[in-house]
Amino acid sequence: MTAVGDNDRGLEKYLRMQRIRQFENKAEAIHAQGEIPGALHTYAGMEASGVGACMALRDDDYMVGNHRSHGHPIAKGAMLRPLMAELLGKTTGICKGKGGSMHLSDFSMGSLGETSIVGSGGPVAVGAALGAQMQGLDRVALCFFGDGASSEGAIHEALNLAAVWQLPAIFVCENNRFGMSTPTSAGVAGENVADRAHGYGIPGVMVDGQDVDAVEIAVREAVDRARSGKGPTLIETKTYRYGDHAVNMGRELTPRGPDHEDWLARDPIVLHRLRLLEQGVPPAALDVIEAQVAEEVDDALSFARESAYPAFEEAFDHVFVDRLPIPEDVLAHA
Amino acid sequence: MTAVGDNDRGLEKYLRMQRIRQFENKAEAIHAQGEIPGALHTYAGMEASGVGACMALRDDDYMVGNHRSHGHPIAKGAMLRPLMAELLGKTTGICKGKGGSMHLSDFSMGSLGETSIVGSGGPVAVGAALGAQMQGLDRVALCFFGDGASSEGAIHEALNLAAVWQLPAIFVCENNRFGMSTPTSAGVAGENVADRAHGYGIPGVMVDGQDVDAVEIAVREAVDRARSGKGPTLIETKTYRYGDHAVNMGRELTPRGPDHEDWLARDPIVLHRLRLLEQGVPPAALDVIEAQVAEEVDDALSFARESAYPAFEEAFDHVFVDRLPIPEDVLAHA
Amino acid sequence: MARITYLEAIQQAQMEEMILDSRVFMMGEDIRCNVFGTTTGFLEKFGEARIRDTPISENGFIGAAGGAAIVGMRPIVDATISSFLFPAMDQICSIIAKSSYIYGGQARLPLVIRSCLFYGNSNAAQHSDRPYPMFMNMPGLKIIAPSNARDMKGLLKAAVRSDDPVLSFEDSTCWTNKSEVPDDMDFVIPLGKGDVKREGTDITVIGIAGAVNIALKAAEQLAREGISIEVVDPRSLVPLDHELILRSVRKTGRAICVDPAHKTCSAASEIAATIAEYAFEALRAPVVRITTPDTHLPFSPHIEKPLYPSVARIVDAARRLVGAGTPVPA
Amino acid sequence: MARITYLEAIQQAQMEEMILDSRVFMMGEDIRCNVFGTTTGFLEKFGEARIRDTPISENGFIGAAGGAAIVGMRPIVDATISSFLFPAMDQICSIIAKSSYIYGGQARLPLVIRSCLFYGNSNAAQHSDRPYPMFMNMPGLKIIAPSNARDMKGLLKAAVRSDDPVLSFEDSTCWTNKSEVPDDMDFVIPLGKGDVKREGTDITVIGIAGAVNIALKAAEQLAREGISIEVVDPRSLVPLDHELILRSVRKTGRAICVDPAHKTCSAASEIAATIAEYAFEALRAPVVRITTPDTHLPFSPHIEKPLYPSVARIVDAARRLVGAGTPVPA
Ligand SMILES: Cc1ncc(C[n+]2csc(CCOP(=O)(O)OP(=O)(O)O)c2C)c(N)n1
Ligand SMILES: Cc1ncc(C[n+]2csc(CCOP(=O)(O)OP(=O)(O)O)c2C)c(N)n1
Ligand SMILES: [Mg+2]
Ligand SMILES: [Mg+2]
Repeated sequence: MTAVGDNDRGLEKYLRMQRIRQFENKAEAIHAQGEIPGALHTYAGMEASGVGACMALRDDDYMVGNHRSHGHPIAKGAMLRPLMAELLGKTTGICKGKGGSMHLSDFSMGSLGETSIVGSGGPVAVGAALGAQMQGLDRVALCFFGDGASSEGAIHEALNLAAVWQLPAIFVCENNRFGMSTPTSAGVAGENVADRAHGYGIPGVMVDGQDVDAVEIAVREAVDRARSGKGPTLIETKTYRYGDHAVNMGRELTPRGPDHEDWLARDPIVLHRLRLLEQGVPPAALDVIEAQVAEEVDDALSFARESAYPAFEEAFDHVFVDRLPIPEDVLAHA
Repeated sequence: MTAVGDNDRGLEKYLRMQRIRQFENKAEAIHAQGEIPGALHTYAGMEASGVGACMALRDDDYMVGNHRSHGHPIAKGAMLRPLMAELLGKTTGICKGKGGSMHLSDFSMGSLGETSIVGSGGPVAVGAALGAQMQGLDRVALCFFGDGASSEGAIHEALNLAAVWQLPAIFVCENNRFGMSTPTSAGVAGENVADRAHGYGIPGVMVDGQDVDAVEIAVREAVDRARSGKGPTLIETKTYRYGDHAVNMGRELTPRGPDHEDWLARDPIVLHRLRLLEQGVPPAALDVIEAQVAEEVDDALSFARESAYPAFEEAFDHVFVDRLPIPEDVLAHA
Repeated sequence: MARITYLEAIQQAQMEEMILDSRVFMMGEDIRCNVFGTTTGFLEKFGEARIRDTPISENGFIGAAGGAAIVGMRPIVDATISSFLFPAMDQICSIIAKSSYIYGGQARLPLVIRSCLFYGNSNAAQHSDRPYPMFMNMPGLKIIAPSNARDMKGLLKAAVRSDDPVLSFEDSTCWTNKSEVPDDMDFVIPLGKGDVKREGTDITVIGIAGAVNIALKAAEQLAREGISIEVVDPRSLVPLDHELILRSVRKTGRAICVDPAHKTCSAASEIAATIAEYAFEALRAPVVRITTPDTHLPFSPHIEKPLYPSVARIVDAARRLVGAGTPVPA
Repeated sequence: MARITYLEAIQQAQMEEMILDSRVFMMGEDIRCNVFGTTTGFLEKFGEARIRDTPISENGFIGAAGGAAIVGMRPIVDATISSFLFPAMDQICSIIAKSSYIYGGQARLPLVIRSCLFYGNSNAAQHSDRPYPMFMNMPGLKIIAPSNARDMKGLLKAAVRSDDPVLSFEDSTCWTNKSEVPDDMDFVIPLGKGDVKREGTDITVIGIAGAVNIALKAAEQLAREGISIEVVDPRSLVPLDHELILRSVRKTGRAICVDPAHKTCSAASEIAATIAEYAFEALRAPVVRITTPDTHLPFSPHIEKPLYPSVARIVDAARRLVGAGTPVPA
């Protein structure tokens, strides 16, 4: 594996963060115009957390995420077309139009679900880590969850289980300072979520979630531990979400604190760009990436727009492996 | 409040521990003969944990317990007749024959349920503490749970909630080294359950669970904190259960370790007796207590035996405040 | 009397009961910021102690509501979306439903757990559950599922005053619907009393929650074809007003049960079984269920929306039933 | 063929499938110590990796089974007593039932969640649940509830081989009952196929789980009175063998649904509704349900035992139905 500071990796991180940001900017705009149904929870401001973490993973490692689901698959390397098509509810979507914005999960990238029930990804990641261990594969499973989610029993049970069984699991708590309208301090007892690690006898690490390299380094250490059989790690990325809990809701739910401007000033993409420039990357290289991503996003949107909606019968697929029989009276009026 | 070492209190502790031990010895014997239906989970070996903790409570403080439910109410001061009658399934039982051995809960003693779903008492205790706080009462709520129960999400959520809201709650984890057949180390990650406290920003305390005075001192400190608005405490009583997970099962489930004899050698009642004698209590005073308790137990059993079984209609009481209508065909064959 | 929405009715019911009884308080995730509009003005009026934002711990805080109720409080829990009851299932089923019973009546648990049925708007399977039938199978829980603002207010107030635990399932398809609602602080609708929402003679259509409104539209359309529909709204699912349902079916001789829940073991199934068991002699045609089929709800609106009960499906079924019916025997 | 108990059948089914497929493994609380006797010899044979004792974290380890299944394992979870499924409800309903759907078929979840129906023996309300009807209302879960050793073995093996998640509800009243069971490693009974346990002409009695055996006893007794009972055992609750049930009712014209679950929204209700909807034309009498009433289960055996379906209740209902029946039309 190449070093964190390596130019190519630096550019790859920049690319993925740009993808997330531009993909979501586009999504937010067309959502405002009603082209995307349902709610849209954006990841803007948190790109370094997802990209830093996923860059520490191999392609065949597993990842589980949550309702704020756009960033994770892109961070893991997913292509944009099926993601955008999913947002538009098309049959070419990554979930064939069944999942939508809260569930952009690309299993071909090791993604095992972006689940919108808060905290529910924890046990799934534990199971994936267990599976990998039992199969003698040296894969790891990484679970993203929010500060708010840390209060769910499912996360506790997952941490305890992974620690008791010394599984190759990495728990990444993306502490973006709020769960919906609730400040972390009102939902989470104790100073830091990472402090919980001690009680399970596993390492707990805090990291600047706006610094993509720092996140990568922290997660890579955890990945190394996990891969070498030393068990799970709990990492807390201190980050911030720019958008409201979900966007285009008509009113703001999140009570911003006095630190709001400080957070905006530490934009993870700007910070990384500055670092790359410092490291001697020519600005043009970064501009090229941005332009390339803009094209990817446009292409993804065109693809999505041109794609068909699912046929009604598809609503009856995937409940079970065999398609369900379709009730006649329902079919008659579909 | 009088001091821990005070003679009267010392005798009261002895009395309550004797009550538990003798009550259960009797129960175990008649259970073996089929007089008590269902499973019987005994508390023998753990008497100092329950009695020490409850002696730090006021009569009007609340307490929630678990399936190992005989010790807690007796420790809190409950009388034996309704408890024994409950074991026999009589209508004079503390739960009118609805609860049985796993649910000996005497609400008149501040007991709010001995719940046999592992971990489920945590949220109830939190609610009682919340209620007390909102009502401006200075009551506290104490929750007994096992080492095994600490792995349940419910306990995590309860701890976090109590800590976020700074509620007058005391969590007493009775670590008796096993959950059914599973050694604590195989179910609970980390060295000690009490170590979990740090992650919630609350005090975590370990105490010798065979020393009734030590338990009382530790719990009293937590009670004082709670009562004065300083929030919850997590206390771990290191203790041991003598019986198998449940008694009279025909075979042993618990894999005893090399420390088994050491634990038996530190019987909490014997230890307390020795201390009282050292403190100058005449042996006769203790013998009187033992004899008195033996009478109480006999009396409770006679009472229970002479009591009636519930009328069939009672099966339809207490689902709701108003008795349910009884289906005719069921009544016809009852 | 004022014309208000279903959401406003919830707000009013809670506001009034909190004014009337200081033991009533609310808790839930993000209730202070009033996400759906049912706590407008509450924080200002009642303060932080009685309007409590909770951590995201449904099992924890719903169980805590149970504990608070046991010691004499009367909590209203806003669990927001019904799907979030699953994490709390243990406290609901093992503690809240059973504590009064298992301790022989020593405990009472006067609490209300509110949650909305958040289906029909591209929220995908994990947010679109309508799980009231599951809870109907668990004794010890009263259940309301009102279809309009007036019923919502009256039933929710009754729920808050009840000494039994009550689950309130609030159909989001009704949220903005308005009706005339009494201002009387003591206007309550007793739990367990259904309502005939429209009288008719040919077919009884029993609607659950928002399906009542679809049934009413279908009845309108069918009336123009000369088919007379009686629309019965049980309003409470537990207790269920068997008598009202059976009386209507005994009159019409035909029944259609319309329920947004999944078909298998739905409220519709329960009502159909009740009719087949206790009004059999009056039946002139099969008891039909119109429900959401046993598939999950997809995100894509084009395939989601046709899955729910619709006017067209009811109209079709009604025509079929009347056609199939043997002539009325006098 | 060998005569073995229901518990031995579970043991055999698991043993064989674990031998045949190295992806199959087991986890649960205290399974190594073999509390109920369904894992006799497993630890020795398969080792600690494949026979995993878990912490007491039902939501955690059942969800982990889901995760392991997604990555290609085939877990069998022993959740011991059905009441302990409540803490795991979220992982079962939100993840295990829905993941295949919500991700558009990218995931498969081949896993089995076993739990026993632990009623009838003074274990009180918190340990006596029979919650399969709740899960029947949640799409995405297959459900078996066998009534004898042969079915148990064949269905459990099919469940382990299924690529869909399956819940196995194991009736503790059947545990020690014996029947002849094939030794063939490939003996499976397909999910969704019911079985006529006894042929008859006057009344169809559909039994759920252990109620099948009660129905058979009642049939015996009724035969002596000249009433001929056909006993149908659906065996799988999802998918439910509608065809078999309807065929039988179309023959007999009468139906009694016997179910140890609580009445409201029970499997009995679902079957009764199905009959009233699709076999109405054949019905000659009300569709009767014999279930546990909607009360909790008390500890005291004297008041617990009469609450369950019994031979006497079936016999009474059958007599009533035949008396009430209009004469057979040819
Ligand atoms: C079990 C459950 N409870 C509540 C919700 C509603 N909800 C969705 S996101 C959210 C806040 C989550 O906060 P956090 O975990 O910090 O993630 P963030 O949104 O901040 O990224 C809530 C309460 C849910 N989806 N699932
Ligand atoms: C939710 C739940 N899961 C499993 C059980 C079965 N069970 C009863 S007691 C017990 C062990 C509990 O261990 P611990 O909490 O340490 O208490 P102890 O019995 O040791 O006092 C188990 C697994 C249960 N009653 N509830
Ligand atoms: Mg957050
Ligand atoms: Mg223990």
